[in-house]
Amino acid sequence: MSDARFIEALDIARYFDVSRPLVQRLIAREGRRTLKAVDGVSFTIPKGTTLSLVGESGCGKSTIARMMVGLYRPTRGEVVFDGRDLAEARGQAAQRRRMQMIFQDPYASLNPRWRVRDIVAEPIRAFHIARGDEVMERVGEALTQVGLSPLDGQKFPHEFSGGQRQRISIARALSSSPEFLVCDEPTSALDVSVQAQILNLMKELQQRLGLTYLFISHNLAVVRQVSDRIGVMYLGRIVENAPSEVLFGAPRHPYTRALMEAIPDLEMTGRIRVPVGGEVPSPIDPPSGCPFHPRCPLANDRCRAVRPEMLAAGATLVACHAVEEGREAQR
Amino acid sequence: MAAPLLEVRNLRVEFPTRRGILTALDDVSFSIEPGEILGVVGESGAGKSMTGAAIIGLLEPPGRIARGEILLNGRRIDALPYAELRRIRGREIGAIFQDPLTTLNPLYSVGQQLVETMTTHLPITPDEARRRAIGWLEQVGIPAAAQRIDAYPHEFSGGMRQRVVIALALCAEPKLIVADEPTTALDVSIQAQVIALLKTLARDKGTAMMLITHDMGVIAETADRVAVMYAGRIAEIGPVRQVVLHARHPYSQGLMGSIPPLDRRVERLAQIDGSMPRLTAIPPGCAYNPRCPKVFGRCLGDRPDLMDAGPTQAACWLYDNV
Amino acid sequence: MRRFFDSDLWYSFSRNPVTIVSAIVAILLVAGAVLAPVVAPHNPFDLASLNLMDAFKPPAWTADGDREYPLGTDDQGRDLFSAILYGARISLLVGAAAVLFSTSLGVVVGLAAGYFGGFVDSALMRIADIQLTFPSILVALLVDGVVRAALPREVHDQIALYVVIFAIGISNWPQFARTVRGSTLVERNKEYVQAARVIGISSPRIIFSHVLPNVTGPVLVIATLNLGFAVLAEATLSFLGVGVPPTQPSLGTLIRIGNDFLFSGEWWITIFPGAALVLLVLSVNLLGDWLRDALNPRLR
Amino acid sequence: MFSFVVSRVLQAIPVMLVVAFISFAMFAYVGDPVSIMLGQDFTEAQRTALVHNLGLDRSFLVQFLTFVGNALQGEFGLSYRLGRPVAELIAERAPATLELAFCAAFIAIAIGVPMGVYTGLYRNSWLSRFFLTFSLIGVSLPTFLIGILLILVFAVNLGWLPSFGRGDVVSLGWWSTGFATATGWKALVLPAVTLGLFQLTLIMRLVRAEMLEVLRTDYIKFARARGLSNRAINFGHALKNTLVPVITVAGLQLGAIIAFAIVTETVFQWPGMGLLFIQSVGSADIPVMAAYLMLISAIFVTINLVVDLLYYAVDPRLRVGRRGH
Repeated sequence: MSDARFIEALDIARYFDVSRPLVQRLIAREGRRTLKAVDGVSFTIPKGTTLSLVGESGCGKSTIARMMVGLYRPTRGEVVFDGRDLAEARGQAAQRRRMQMIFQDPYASLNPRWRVRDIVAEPIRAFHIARGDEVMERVGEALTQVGLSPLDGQKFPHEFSGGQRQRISIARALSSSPEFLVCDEPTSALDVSVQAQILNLMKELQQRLGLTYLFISHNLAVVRQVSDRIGVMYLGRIVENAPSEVLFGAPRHPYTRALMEAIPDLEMTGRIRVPVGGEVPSPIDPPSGCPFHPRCPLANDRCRAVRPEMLAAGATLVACHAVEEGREAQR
Repeated sequence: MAAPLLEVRNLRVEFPTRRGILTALDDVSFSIEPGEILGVVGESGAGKSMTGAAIIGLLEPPGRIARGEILLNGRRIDALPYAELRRIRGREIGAIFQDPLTTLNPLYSVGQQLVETMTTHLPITPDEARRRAIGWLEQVGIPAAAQRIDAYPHEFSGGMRQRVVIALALCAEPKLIVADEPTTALDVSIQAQVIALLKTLARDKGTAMMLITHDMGVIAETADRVAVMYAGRIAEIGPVRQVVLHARHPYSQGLMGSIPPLDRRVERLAQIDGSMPRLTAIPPGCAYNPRCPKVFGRCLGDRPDLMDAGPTQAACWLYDNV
Repeated sequence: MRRFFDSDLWYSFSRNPVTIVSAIVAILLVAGAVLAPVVAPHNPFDLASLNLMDAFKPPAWTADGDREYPLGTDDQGRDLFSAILYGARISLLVGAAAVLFSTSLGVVVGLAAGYFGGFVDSALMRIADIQLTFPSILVALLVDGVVRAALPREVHDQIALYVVIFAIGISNWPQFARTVRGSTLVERNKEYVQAARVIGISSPRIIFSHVLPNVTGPVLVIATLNLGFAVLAEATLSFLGVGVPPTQPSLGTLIRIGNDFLFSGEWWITIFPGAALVLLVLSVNLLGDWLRDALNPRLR
Repeated sequence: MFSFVVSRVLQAIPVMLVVAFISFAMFAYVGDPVSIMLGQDFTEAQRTALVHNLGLDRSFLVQFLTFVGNALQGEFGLSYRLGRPVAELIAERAPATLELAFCAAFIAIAIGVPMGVYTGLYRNSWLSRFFLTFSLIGVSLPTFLIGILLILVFAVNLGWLPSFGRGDVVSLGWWSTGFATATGWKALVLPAVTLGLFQLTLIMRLVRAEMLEVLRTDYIKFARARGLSNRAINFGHALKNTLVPVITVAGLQLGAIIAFAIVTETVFQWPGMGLLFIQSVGSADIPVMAAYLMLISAIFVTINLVVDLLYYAVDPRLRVGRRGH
């Protein structure tokens, strides 16, 4: 299978039933309520590259992360892992060990009752990668790889700082020698100086081991440092998908522009920022047409009525009527 | 120059624990002028929130002020009896907390909470307070304020609730606001709205603000001066432009360098190795010495005080020219 | 071992005189009960050694007391001190067995409901809710009453002890189930469990190696507090005459026997077993309270 | 509001049906009602007639529905032990139990809540420590022992109060009350205190725990930062938020009082339903047990409903639901 389509999401969607109990629904005469956390998302990640998904809370980026490693099954669509359907691949240990995940909260992602060496050894044992003394040897290697000492294996998670815990989490993920890593906001719970350490480590590991990353974040500046390609998400959909430098050089979708606009300017160039108004609507009943239209300065009747499709505009894929009609340049 | 609105002198906060006394804040001194916005930055555990809590007298027990003084308009407020301290809180110093979902009492409408705050501090009738409450809600940007005043907190979104919290902090017209991570719990686009609102209101009302956050971007945009904290001490303090663009203290330099830039991709971010020491294990001398790239003999034994380092003041022996 | 003495738990224990005293009292009472056949001066159930002439002897320190019987004797001439030791043995046996029963049932149900969620969860928790509506003492009485009605008297007397254990145990499992379910829900959504699921660890293994060790704290606290409760429940049932058979008197049975002589001035037959019961339950409750506070760091 | 009440009532129905089913199962399958009712000497014809009269030859579902129908009309058959209609027996005894439970609940709440609030607010005062010690002893003392001790002191040694019975009662229609006479009140004191004491300590500990929990919340900290008075914070904010969970548990505890009355009534020979029930358990009098179970659960379900409504009144978060947020 070609490396260019190592990981593929084909129109995946995930709905959650958030209805009230039947009795209350009947009395209040309301129907079932569905939360469309992810509603039709497609992307491809070539081998050895990083795709990032950015967006605000509730946009569905973490749900996608969980679907990509099989923690959730898609309600619709298909995830393809190296040419195989993901569900099928997850059925075989030999395929399963090729994918791993790193989580956001360094305090919740390590079992507080386990010693670090057992935490890191969990995948090694589960996949029977090594036996006997070899297990601890591999644990030591994994810990060294992330900048910790093999002796740290004897300790419990609470003896480490947040950044060190995140290193342990990465060591656990690496211990089964995976090829695909899903990173769900791996640095957003960390302080900036520690964030820099982890981001550098992740880039280093990618170069050394040829890893493929799906990187989830709400922080555009972080995403810019690690990504080859970036998908901007809003209310369960990707609204713009472009190579990193193209996206930052020429953002097309009004929401992408608003997000960039919202980030405070460290260089203090005196640029006047106009924050986007309004708030993210509830994904339980999203607006008609383009979900961004209530907050969009370019919205017209078509935006209110018709949901825009992803269309190519140069190297960028963007779902916006204004871009399609060439109205966005006026701004 | 006029007397500072708030002056903190040699503040030291301690926590007695079973393994001895922990010093959470040590020798913290700074001042805030009327109408000024002072940003306080630092990583978690640096003591920035604790400084704010000490000023409004809300240190979590068993924490206590062990040394130093806090002066508001030249009057000491760190050892006031409860009844007098209570009249300062809300009336002279307002507070904004991090999580708008938990700072409002869920069982009272936002109107009730506003009216209650105003009638406690201002000589006005409940009717007048209610009229003003609607005005405040309008000022903080709540649409249809007259109707929404009787709504309960859970009927507002997170961003709207933080606006209500801001109204509550400002409604008794304090001279100083202590804002502890007011935007951290919010989404990026809402953060920008709330920061813009805070800035405008502070400017319009002439309210000074102590803005505590770990987000350098927020500080760079909002503050006049900034204090960088590390391990319970102030590492550097000075005009915001100087500290952000030309930091003097090696820690501030490292901190600024590790912030990923939005406008370009760098191959490798500047990183500070290691992590901030726990309060139980602060090294002697300069607390930053184990991580400092410019460390030299004196840093290991002597603790530097804030000293002039060009336009800013830094607690670093590199600037000891005397 | 050194880690234990260095732990916060040991520290809070060693700093708390009330807890230390109650631990000592509890250990003494439990030891006395377990070792009753060895330490008791008499065997109160050895009918041959009973002499009605010895009946109603007051405690040894009163004017009519007899050194032979430190706490006096009951209506049949049994040594009260020995009877209390043997009675505490029954009380503790029933209490501990009942707690073990409700803990096992509650933990299994709670883990299953919390981890699998959905229909399993709603069904199990609905049952627990319905049962929680009924005070446990009533459930225990009903179970006992039904068994009593369903089985012939001789059979019932033979299995009475197990019936009481079952009745008290079954009346109490929902509390465990609800707590464990709550903790399980929290743990299940933590990222270390998700990490294990990504690896493909099976659900039973995740439940037992990841979730269970992290929910034991609250279970331990409830189990301790419930031991006190179960001993009280047994005493209450026995006092009402529907508990353990009179051939194996527990503390509750002794109090019930003594109650008949309260008005005629033989107060000791009630008061000493009562005091033993209260001491036992009080020390266990104090330990449970301390354990709860020590394991809940927010209260410190 | 309407939908809330209706859904709560609808939720109560399955509970009642389950209880009815348990009662019915006890009734129909535990022991052999026919041989119990016939006694030693009977003919096969008598037996068949009785089986037919009792409806035992009909299908299971019909029997169950008949049982439920009868229960709704308060018809539970004859007591095996006393040979009188169960409904009549219970109606005779109910006033005694309800008056006792009411007084005990009043004691438990009127004293327990303020004590809990006090110990929550002033954690380290000596009075709080005293209350806490008292409450620990309270939960460690079995109800029957409290009763025995009170009898020993106030009835046997001091002779101030009666040790058993209800005193003189006055009939108001089918209801007999002890509230109308001095002996009635005197007789009520010891049992009510006995029954209330355990619940009092539970409620006190619960209120204290909740109060401490609430005092730690951010909105209390924020209320302090707003400079509200201690009174407004403690009694306006903290107490109101404490009440929300307390209402639920206090409701359950009131139910427990009626059940624990069984013990108190035994100790004081109080002529209520509990005493009737315990005598029935001893002699396997299934119809009385079944009826008592149904009645108690009906009372519990009602209490739960009232609790839910109170909850609804106190907590605005339940009141919206449909405004689209």
